[in-house]
Amino acid sequence: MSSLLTIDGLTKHFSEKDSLIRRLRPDQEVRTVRAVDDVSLDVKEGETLGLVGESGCGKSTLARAAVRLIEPTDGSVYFDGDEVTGFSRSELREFRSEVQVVFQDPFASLNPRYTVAKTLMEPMRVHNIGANDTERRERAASLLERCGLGAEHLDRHPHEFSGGQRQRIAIARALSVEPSMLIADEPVSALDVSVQARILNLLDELREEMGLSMLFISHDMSIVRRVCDRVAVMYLGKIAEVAPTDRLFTDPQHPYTQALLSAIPVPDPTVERDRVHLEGDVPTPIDPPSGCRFHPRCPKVIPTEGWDGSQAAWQRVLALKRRLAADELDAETTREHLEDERKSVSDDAVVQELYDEHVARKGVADAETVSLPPDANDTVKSALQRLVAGDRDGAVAMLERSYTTPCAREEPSLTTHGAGTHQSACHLHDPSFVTQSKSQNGELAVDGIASGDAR
Amino acid sequence: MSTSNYAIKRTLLLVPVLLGVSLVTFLFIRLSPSDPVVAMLPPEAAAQQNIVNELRREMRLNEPLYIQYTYWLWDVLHLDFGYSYSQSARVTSLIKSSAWATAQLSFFSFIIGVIVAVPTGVISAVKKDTWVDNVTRVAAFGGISLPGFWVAIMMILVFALFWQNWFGAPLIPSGGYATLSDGLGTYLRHILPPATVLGTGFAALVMRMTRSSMVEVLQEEYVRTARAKGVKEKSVLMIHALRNALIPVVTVMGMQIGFLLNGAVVIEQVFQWPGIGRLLYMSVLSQDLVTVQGIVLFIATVFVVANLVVDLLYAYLDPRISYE
Amino acid sequence: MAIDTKHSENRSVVDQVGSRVRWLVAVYRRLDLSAQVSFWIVAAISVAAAAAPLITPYAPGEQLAITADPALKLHPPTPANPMGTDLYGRDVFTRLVYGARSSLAVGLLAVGIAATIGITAGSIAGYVGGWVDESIMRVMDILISFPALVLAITLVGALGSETVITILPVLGELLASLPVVGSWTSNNIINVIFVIGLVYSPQIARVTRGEVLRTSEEEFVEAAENTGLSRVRILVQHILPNSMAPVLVQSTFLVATAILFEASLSYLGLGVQPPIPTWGVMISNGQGYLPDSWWWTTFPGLAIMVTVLALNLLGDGLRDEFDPRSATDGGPN
Amino acid sequence: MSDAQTTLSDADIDAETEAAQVCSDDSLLSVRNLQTRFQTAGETVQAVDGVSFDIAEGEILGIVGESGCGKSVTSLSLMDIVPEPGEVHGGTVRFDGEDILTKSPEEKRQLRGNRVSMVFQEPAKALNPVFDIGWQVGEPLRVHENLTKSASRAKAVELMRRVGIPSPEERVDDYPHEFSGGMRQRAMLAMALACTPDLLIADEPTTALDVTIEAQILDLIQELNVQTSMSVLIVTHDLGVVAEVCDRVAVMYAGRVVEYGDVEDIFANPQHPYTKGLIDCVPDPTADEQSLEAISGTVPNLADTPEGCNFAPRCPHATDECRQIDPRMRAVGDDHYSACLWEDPS
Repeated sequence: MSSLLTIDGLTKHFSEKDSLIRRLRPDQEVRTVRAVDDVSLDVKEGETLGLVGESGCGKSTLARAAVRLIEPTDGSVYFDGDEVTGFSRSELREFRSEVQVVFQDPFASLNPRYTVAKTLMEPMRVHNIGANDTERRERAASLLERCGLGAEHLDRHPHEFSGGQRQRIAIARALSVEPSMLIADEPVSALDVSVQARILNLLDELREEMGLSMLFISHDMSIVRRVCDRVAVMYLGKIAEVAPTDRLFTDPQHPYTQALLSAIPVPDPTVERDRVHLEGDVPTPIDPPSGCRFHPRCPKVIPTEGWDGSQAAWQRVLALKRRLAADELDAETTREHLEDERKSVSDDAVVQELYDEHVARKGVADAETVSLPPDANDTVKSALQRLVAGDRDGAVAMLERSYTTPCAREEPSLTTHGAGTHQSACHLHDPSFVTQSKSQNGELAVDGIASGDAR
Repeated sequence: MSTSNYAIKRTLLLVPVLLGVSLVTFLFIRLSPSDPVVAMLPPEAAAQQNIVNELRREMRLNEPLYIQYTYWLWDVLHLDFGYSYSQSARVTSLIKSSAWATAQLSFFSFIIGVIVAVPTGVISAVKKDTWVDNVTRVAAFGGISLPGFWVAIMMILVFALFWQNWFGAPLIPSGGYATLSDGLGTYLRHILPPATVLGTGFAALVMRMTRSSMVEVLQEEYVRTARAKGVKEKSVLMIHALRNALIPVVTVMGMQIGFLLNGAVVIEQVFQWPGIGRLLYMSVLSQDLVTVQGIVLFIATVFVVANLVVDLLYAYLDPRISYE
Repeated sequence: MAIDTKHSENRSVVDQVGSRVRWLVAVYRRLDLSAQVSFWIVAAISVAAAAAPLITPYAPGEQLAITADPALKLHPPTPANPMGTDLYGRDVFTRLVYGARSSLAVGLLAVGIAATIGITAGSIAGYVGGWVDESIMRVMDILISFPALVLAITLVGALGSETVITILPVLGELLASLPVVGSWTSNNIINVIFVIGLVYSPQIARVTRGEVLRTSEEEFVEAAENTGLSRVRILVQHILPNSMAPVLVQSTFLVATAILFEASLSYLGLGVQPPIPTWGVMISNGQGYLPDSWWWTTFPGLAIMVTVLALNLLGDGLRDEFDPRSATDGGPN
Repeated sequence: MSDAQTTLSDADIDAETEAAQVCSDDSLLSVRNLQTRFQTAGETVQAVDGVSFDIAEGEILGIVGESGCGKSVTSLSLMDIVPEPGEVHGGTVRFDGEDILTKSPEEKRQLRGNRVSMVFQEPAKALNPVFDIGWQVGEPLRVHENLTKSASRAKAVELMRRVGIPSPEERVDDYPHEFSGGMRQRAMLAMALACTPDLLIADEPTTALDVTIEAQILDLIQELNVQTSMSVLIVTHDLGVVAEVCDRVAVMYAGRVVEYGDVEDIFANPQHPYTKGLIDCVPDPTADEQSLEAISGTVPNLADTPEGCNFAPRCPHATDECRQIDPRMRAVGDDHYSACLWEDPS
């Protein structure tokens, strides 16, 4: 199978609203949202490639940049051998008849003032399909029928239809220019489940019948599993893992994919799953974390050499360090709070309180209480003492010296598993990192993903 | 961006706008169809060649336009708006005394407006689509639709002229200015009638805005959250809802300062109130364009600064705004 | 065959007009009672203004004290002169009806000018964005920094006895070709129309820009880009038609405001000049003859109030109908 | 129709009988024949049309259904906070032995946020944007327990810590827009927990959240349920959420509960054709090849429901009886009720 759409090193950065006055002020940097960062992917002819990830991971931006609905910052895109990123205005217009987008919200993606006929005939007119309006109208009618509606709907307006029917009209519009590829951006996420199934079935039939290739964007792993041949998982503007669908679901290699899969609620009460608990929120793509972008939330983040505590404890130490560095801990507020509670406000009490809050996580309903290995315990406490003494930088430096993860140091590159169609970007699959961590922590290797690796 | 940064940014934005305002003010006198000097002077002064020459020199009419503007701006920045030949006084001192009269008037109308409008708006929103709401709605639109000068005339007709016929003495004077030193009663009898007329339209607009803002806020989910928390209905309305509803109302109030100034031009004329609006009107009538220029620039600056204050107040009321 | 197609096209035009009318009737039916009543009031005033000569036997400048009865000076209302006569023996009712012409013409034409400037500037600013947006909106900011009436009397004052037509001959000719208005070209009323139009254009520009920005974010615009439609067509066919409802609603309010505005200007003697009758001038002239000749000032004031109130209530009804936010009130679930 | 299909003798029962069958007297919350309608100028929408169910102490009940089925309105009706123009116009809601609906507004208010609290779908909208988090989390304590401002703030810090908001001492002064989606929902939960309620009503608590955050919030709700033995009512459209966290479930369709009972039983052995259809059209992330069966047709208009069974027009097994008789739930197993005329409609 040859590749139809090739995305090579595509990057899209948005600048936050920039203005003269902002520039006049030295303390304000223009922050860049790194929505898509150096992504390479390809969609093969006749294939459906799924693109999954949580909100804000850049999947929609990637798709829009790939077809130049927004202009990419860097990288190139090829369609059928031609470089889309180099297209002139008129070439781009021609290209629009090759790749069509089905949008997420059928209530927003149809012009409320257009009748169905007008909606369907406008793209045909732009691309000179059909000799005259009579012919185009006939084509529109047959497209509509193909998508499960009737010719009698041609003269109606979108508000007369239900969500599912509107999505059918949107699909018919996409097909009206006889494209060879569809980009479906969350095409069913705005619909009820019973309607979802019908739209997915329709897309399936059309794809088979017309030999369409498809880039299917979704946040819903269950739907992706049903629809796609291959799946790419995105996290914060980067591809974490790409694999044929069955491989991805049965043998996920990236810790993020594993967490994502384990988080989906399964509609079967008898299944008791071992859920991978992901700490924290999805960070914003402004100032993404260094190294592997997933490392602050990663349940398998590689410990420093000689770490002999549990993985959970290791994560707490890293989290404490991060919060210290981001100046999220304030000893004085904690002291005030202790005072409110009429507890001791000595420095030791404040240190203990901070320790309980950020390391042990005592009293938090959904977190386990961990204990650190003795030496780590001492270091962490003395770092907190420094913070209480007013030396935040010293506290950060102290933790930085003893506790850093290799995951934060450099970006992982995609490594191949098995037959070559399965790739993931995780340091655990990088031989140099794995030997390093395996040597001092046997538990990790078992727990780690290395077990599934073809070695 | 912190609130103080927002304030700085917003204040800096003022500079280009004020420059533009001054440029427009400068240009529409200089570019008026007739000879600017003749146009600027009242006819009796224009006839005197020495005055014309003096003005020509003062305005540096032989220099290029941008030089003229620079000199003019420089004077304006030193609060020197030139000399009024029709009133034989410095424009700055004319503005100073009449602005104080208008400020008192606006203050009273503002207070009257707010006291009436905000509570009525809230009640109207809470009783949406009942007769209370309908009555206040028509009343509000009546307030917006009344020609202020006509109401002023009718007010004088009834409370001054007719009243005198009926009871021997007028309830209100038929116009004129009084200060607090004339006694509180006299002062109020003079200032309340024009302030009420001015405040009517203002109150009507604020009331409509309060109502629609409140209606919208009452449909918000956080109001439901407050009810679900068991907050007393009075607190739901007066704390959770009103605090949010007031945010757009404050903006509208800021914009309506312009409304008050508009009204002042006409109402001051009817009530013979020696304010800035009347000064402007007299200057326009006597073709005293130097004075007109000064007043217009002054009014526009007041208006722009007032909107700045409102914007900053807005940022204070709405914690989200500074993060835009 | 060719005739057939043409016939069907004609039919479709008729259908389109029919569906427009049906739509308007449907909109009218959904209006609340006060807006419906207001609609008929506005309609009645418009018809009276247009058909003024059929409604009253007198001419607006006719001095009845000379042509009919010398007693008809400052005469109180009688069946023949239902609103009395003024100092010159002119019929107040007649002048009121002809005054409606100037009020409505000023209101509609001024808002027409404001809409032309405002919609053009606002949609370009909103759609093109960047420095174009910045510069257009800064200019609008500056214009809006002057209280409208202050700006207007200054401009009218600065223009003096010259009319805009000497400065803008093309527009003047355009106006001269209109009925009624055509005969006004040498009158100050033209200045009033232009000044009010200019003063209100930033308001329409702001609303238009906001709506265009909002609509541009809609997915159907992205979908239109995806079909390869040109940017101009996207603006004209997709964005503008979906942005106009709030602009139209606002225009209704602005017509009302412009009428009030003209009355104020005319009252101050800076607006419409004689011999064209206007309500503002009538009030101003009659003011000196209070309290005895109360009819001379009272009726024009009521006329302004009723007209403006009806327009405002109609605008409010239309806003309820077209405001997307109140249309999406949460129903069950 | 297969021979196995038999009509039940007591098919023609009414809503009261259904309530009597479904509800017991000793549960924490017992909803019987609840009716809520929305009256507008033109029409009356019967959003909740005689709903009955129970929640026992410490139990998690799920209400599941598609949009427009009346599940959210049901949850709002329980505390009588249905927005205008909606009104609860029938039925009883017995909480701890007393009918909430007949109480005075003041008594209802004292229950809300105190013994029964709620969290909503969109934490971004459900939190008031102009007050800080501490003020809002502490508010139920000021309202119901007369705590002072500073005391409620201190308590808010503890509550926020409990629901896993890091550095609560600092974040207590933040405004909602400074919180991420997951943190906002945690703050909502902290607020709901303030007065240690007996019942938590969660209306689509995770719909607006990403899947990894959804997992966190569901875990948290489950943990809180275990630790405080607080009963939970979860309203959701996601069968996965129901399967994951609920002990029992009520499936709603067009303003009615059509199937009700033990979760495992209902998923393993769904009795109502709608429940079957719903289960069949949800893709299972753990299954490989699957073809989804879609339910044909559309949800009926609640202002004008069909004669007979509401689901009959979309039901593949509907008979003439289905189009005439309006079925009500009756027991089809141990703690398993279904509102289908037929014992085995397939």
